[in-house]
Amino acid sequence: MAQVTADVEAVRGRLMPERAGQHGKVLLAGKVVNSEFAERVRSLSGVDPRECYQCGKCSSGCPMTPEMDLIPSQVIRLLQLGQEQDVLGCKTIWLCASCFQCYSRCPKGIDFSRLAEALRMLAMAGKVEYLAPEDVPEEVLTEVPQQALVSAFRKYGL
Amino acid sequence: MKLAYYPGCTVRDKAVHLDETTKASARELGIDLQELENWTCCGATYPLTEEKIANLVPQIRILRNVREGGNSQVTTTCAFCYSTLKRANRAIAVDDLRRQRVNAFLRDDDPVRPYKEQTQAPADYEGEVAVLHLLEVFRDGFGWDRLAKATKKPLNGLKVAPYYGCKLLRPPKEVAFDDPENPTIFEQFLAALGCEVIDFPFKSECCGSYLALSAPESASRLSHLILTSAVKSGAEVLALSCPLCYYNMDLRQRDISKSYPGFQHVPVMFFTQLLALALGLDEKVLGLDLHYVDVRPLLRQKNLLQ
Amino acid sequence: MKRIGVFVCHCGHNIAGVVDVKRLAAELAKHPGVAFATDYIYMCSEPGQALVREKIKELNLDGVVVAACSPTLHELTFRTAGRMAGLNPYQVEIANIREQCSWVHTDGAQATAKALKIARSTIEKVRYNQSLEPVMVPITQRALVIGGGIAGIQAALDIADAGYEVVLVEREPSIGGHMIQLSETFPTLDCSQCILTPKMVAVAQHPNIRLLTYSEVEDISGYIGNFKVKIRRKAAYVDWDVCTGCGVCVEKCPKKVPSEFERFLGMRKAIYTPFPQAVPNKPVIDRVNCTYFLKGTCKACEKFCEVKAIRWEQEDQYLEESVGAVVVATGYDTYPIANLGEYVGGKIMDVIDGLAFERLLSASGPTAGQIRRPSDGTVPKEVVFVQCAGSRDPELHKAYCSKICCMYTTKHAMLYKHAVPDGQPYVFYIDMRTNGKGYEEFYQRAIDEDGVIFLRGKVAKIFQDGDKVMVWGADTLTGRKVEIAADMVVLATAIVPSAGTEELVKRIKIGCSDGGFLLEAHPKLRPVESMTAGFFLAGCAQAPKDIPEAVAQASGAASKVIGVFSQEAMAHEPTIAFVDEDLCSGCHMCIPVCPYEAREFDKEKGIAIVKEALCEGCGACVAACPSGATQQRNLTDAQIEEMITVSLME
Amino acid sequence: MFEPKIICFLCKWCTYAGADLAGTSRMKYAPNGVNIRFLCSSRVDPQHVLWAFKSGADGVFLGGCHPGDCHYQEGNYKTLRRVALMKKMLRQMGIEDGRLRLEWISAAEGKKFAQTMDEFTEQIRALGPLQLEL
Repeated sequence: MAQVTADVEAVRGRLMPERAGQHGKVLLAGKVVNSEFAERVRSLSGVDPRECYQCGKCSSGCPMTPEMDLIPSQVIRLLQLGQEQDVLGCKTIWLCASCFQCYSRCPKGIDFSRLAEALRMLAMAGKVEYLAPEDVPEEVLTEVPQQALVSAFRKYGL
Repeated sequence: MKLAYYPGCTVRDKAVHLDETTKASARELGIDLQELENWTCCGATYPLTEEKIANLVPQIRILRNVREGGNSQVTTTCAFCYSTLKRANRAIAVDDLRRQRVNAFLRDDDPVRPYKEQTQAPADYEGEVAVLHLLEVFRDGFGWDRLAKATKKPLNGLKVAPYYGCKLLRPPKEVAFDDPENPTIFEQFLAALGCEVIDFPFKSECCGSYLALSAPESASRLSHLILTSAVKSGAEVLALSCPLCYYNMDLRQRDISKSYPGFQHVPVMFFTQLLALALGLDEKVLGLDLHYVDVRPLLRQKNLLQ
Repeated sequence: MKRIGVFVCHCGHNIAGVVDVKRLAAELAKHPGVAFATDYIYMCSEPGQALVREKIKELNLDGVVVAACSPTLHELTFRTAGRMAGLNPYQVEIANIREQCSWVHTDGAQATAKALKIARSTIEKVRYNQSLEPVMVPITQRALVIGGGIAGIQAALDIADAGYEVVLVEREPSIGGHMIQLSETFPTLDCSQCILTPKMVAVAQHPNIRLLTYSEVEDISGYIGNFKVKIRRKAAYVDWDVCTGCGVCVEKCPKKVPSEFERFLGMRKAIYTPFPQAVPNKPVIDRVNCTYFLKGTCKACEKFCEVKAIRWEQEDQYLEESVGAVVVATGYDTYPIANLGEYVGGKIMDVIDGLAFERLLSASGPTAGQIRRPSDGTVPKEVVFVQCAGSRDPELHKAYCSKICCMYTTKHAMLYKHAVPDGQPYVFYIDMRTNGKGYEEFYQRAIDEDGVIFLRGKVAKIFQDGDKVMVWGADTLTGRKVEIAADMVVLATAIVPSAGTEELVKRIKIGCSDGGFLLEAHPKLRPVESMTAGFFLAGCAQAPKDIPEAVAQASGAASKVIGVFSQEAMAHEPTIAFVDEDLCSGCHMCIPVCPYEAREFDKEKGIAIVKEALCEGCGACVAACPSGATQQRNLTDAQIEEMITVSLME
Repeated sequence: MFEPKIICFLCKWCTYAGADLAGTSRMKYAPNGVNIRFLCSSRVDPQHVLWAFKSGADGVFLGGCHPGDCHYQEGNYKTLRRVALMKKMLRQMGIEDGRLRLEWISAAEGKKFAQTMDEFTEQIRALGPLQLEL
C-alpha cells in the first residue's frame, strides 16, 4: 500500500494512540452495538449506517481505496457493530475527499462522506488537529488554491 | 440577459484566468454579469454534519445579498462555490430548522451594503435565488445554437476532453446539474465552440480534491489516472471548471512526472479560456502564461493562436 | 314477532376480560324479539356450536345473533350450525364484539356499553332479515389464458386436458415466451428448447385449445363464470389459413433487421417467424421495416408465395370470446441496460444482459452456441458476470430481489467455462440465494468443478478501455477493491413485469403490488388467485420466479379454474338489490350507477328491474334510488334505520 | 366530559377489515363509534346520515376503500361525490359539516383506523353535542 504521507501515521498515533493497529476479535454485546457512540454518529451525520446491507458498491467505486486501511463498506460494517476504536482510529476517514461517488450510487442512499465527517469530528474532539496550518510546508501554502486550504482546514482542523 | 456573478476566492488569486475569461466572454456575448458587491468566501466545502448549521451562514448571506441586489439568479464558475451555494440554497428551502436558525443568525448581521442603506434587516431568505453554473446559463438560458453562432474562431480540430470532477455532478439529488453517470452539458458546450469532443471514462472521477494538502501522493495518483486516460482516448487538452481540479491537473504534473517516469505533460484549460479563444478575444485576456503546462504550442500548432 | 336467540362468547379472556359478558347477555335478553340469551366460554368450539343448534331446535328460534369475533372468521361457522338445526343461514348474524370492541378498548364499563350497542344493532338487523337462498348463476366452462410463455402454456394444457376449452392469447407471433430463448436450464442443464417445444406443439394440436398468437386482449367485462373478452388479432399481412409455413417468403425477403428474439445479436427478415420452431409456424410482416410498406415497391414475398397467402390490405381484427375464468400469465421483461448509467447504459457493445448471453450459449443462437463477443466476434477469455444489476436497489432502481439471477448467473458462468475451457468466469454477487432443490449443489459444483470465481461485492463502474471492458468491483471478504480487464460483461438485469402489464391491469381491474407485479389475493394462502374473482395468476407476472415455480403456479391456477368449472352453476350471494315494483317510477337513476349492468329498464312494466345473476350487492343503486323502491335484501333502509336507532340508545 | 355518539358506516372490504386489523393488533382507541357494516360505502344513502343525526348521533363517519381499490370498481367515487353533496346539505340545515367525515382506510391500515377514530372523536368533542331544532 502506498504511503500517504509520513505525517498521517504520526497524526493518527496522536489521535488514537491506544488503538494503534489492533485487529483483535470483535466483541459484541447489545450495549456495544447500541452504544452512545453509535447514536452520536447517527445524530451527528444524519445517516443511519444500520440501513447498509453491505453490497460493497461504495468500495467498488471509491477512488481512494488504494490508500485506505479499511474500505468504506468495512467502516460502515464496523459502525454497525459499534466498534468505536476501529472506526475512529482508521486512516479511511481522513482519506475521504467527499467526492460523493459512493453516495450517488448507493442503493440505500447512504452518504459515507457524512459518516466520515462525523467520525473525524469525534476523533478530533478535545484532542489534536489532524492537519494544522503549521503542518503544511510554506511552498505548498503559497501554491495551492484558496479553496483547498479552506476545505482542508474545515475537514481536518478544529 | 442579466444575472449576478459570484467569483469566489480562488479565481481572484490562483485562477485569475478563469475569472478574466469569464468576464470578457460574457461581455462579448452580451451577458450582463453583475459582480456581487462585498462578496465573502462561500465556505468552500459544504458542511456534512447535522450540527454545523452555522457553516451555512456564509452561503446564505451571499444568496441573500444577491436577492437584495435585485437579482433572482447568480452564476459562478468554480465548482466548489457552485456546490456549496447550491446545496446550502436547497437546504434552506427544504429544511425548516436550518432556515430558521440561519435566518435568526443573519437577522443580527448588519449587512455592509453601501448601495442600500437599511435600518431593518432584510426579510428571511428562503432559497428564492437560483444558483447556476455558467455552463447551465449557456444550456438553459443562452442556448447552444446562439453560442455556436457567436463563435468567431471555432476551435475546429482541437481534441478536448471535458473533465467534470465531483462537485458539479454529485450528490445528484442536491446539485441536479446533469446525469451523474453520463453527463453531456460540457460536451455540448465544447461542441458549440467547434471542438472535437473526446469522451473518456474518468471524466467524473475525483481528482483528489483537498487531499492535495494532506495526501498529495493520492492526488498525484488520481490526476495521473485521469490525465493518461484522457490522452489514451485521444485528448490533446483537458477542459475543466474547478480551480482545485485545475491545480491537481496542471501544477501537479510536476509531481506526477517524478512519481510516474515517462509521463508526458498534457495541457489543461478552463472552459472559459476555450470560450474566450473561440470568441476571438485578445490573447492577453486568456492568461495563457499562467499555466504550468504550456498550452500555447498546441494552440499555435492548431492555428488557434498567433 | 321474531324469536331470536343471542349467544355471547367469552372467547376465553379475549372478550370476557374486558366486556361484562354476563351483564351483556342479561341486558340483551330484555331486547324486543329476543327469546333467549346466554353466554359461553368458546362459542366456536363444538360444544358451543352444539349449544346454538340445540337452542334453535328446543326454542324454535327463527333468528340467531352470535356476539363474538369478526364475521370474517366465524360467520360461515354459525350459519352452517344454523342450517344444520333447520334455520335459514341468512337468519344468523354476528355481532363483532372482539376485534372492534374488547380488543381495542380498555375501560370495562365503556366496552360493555359499546358491546351492547353492537349486539342490539345486530339483533335489529336479524329482526327484519328474510330467509334467502343463494342465486344460482350458470358458468361458461371455457377459459382464457393471457400469455403464451411456459406459465400460460402449462395452464392452458392443464385446463384443456381436464376437458375444458381454452382460448390462449399471445401477443408475439409465436408462443414460447422467454423460456424458448434460453439455452440450458438450471440445475439439471437440460436444453430449454428440447423440453419446451413438445409442449408448444401440444398446445397447437390440442383439440380444446384455440390458439390466438399475434393477438392482444383489449377488454374484459363481466364477472366470474361469465366474462366477455374482446381480442385484437394484429394484422400479419399473411393469411395464415392459406399459408403452409414453407418459409420461402422469409428466404426471399431482401430486408434484414436486428432480431428481437436474438436480443439484437442476430438478424431476421422483415417477413419472419421469430425462430425456426415457432408455433404456429406462420410468418408475419413487420410493417415498420418492410420495404413495400416503406417505399411501395418490392413484394418479393408475394412473388414467391406459391399459395398466394400475402395480404397487403389485411387489417387488425376484433374477436369476442365468452369465458368463465381467466389466467393472467403475462410474464416478464428485463430491466433495460440503458437505465444503468454506472454501467454506461448500454453504450459498450460487449456489455450484454443475461438473456442475450442465453442466445450466445444456445446451439440455435446467432453464434451457433459458440461464445463470441458482439464487438469483434472474438472468443472472450475473461468474462465478468454482474448480479443485482438494477435489483435490490431501492434508491435508484428496483427494490426487490429478482430471485432467479443467482442461479442463472451461476449457470452462465458454468456453461461459459464448458464452452471456453481456457477462459475465466467471475461472478460479482451480494448474497448468493440458492434455495431450491439441487440449487446449492449446483452452485458448489460451479466453484468445485468449473473454477468460477465468486466475488462478494457490487460492481460500481464499467468502462471501455481499448478493446477491454474494465470492471471496478470490490471483494468485501478481503476488504479490497477489485479491477478486472474483461473481454465481456454480462449483467443480470432485474426482472420487471412485461411491457403493458400496467395497462392490462387497469383494463381488466385486477390489482398490482409494488414493482408492478400482479397482486395475489393472499400472499401465503391464496397465491394463485387475484383480488378479483375469476382471475388467476401464473408465472413471472405475479413475481420473479424460475421455471419449476412458474409451472407449479400455472398448474395451481389451472386447478383453480377447473374447480370453478366443476359445477355448472355458481352460488351467488343473495344479499342483492330488489325492486318494489309498485314504488318504482322508472326514473332510470339506478341504471348508470350500476358497475355490472345489472340494472335494466323493463319497457313492458315501465320499471327498472334487477338482473340477479349480475348483481354483486354493492348497494350503490339502492342509495341512488330516490323513491326507496330499490332495496337491498337483508340490508333495507328500514333495517339500517333501526340499527342506527339502537346504536345510539344508552 | 362530553362523550360524543358516533355512527360509523364501514365498507366490508377495506375499512371494516382495517378496523379488524386494529383489533388483532390490539391498538387502543376511543370507544365512541359504533360500526355498521356495509358491502360498499356507496350503499350509504344521505337519509341514513340524516337519520343518525336525528336519532342522537353527534358525528357520522364513512370509511371506504382507497380510490382505485373499490371492490365494486368505483363505488367509493360515488360516495365521495355524495359526501360533498351531503356536507352542503348539512350546512344548509345548520349542522357543522365537520360532523360528517369520509376517509379511505384500507384493510392494511389498522393504525390509520385507530388514529382516525381518536381524531374524529376529538373533532366532535370540540364541536360539542349536536343541538337539533326539530
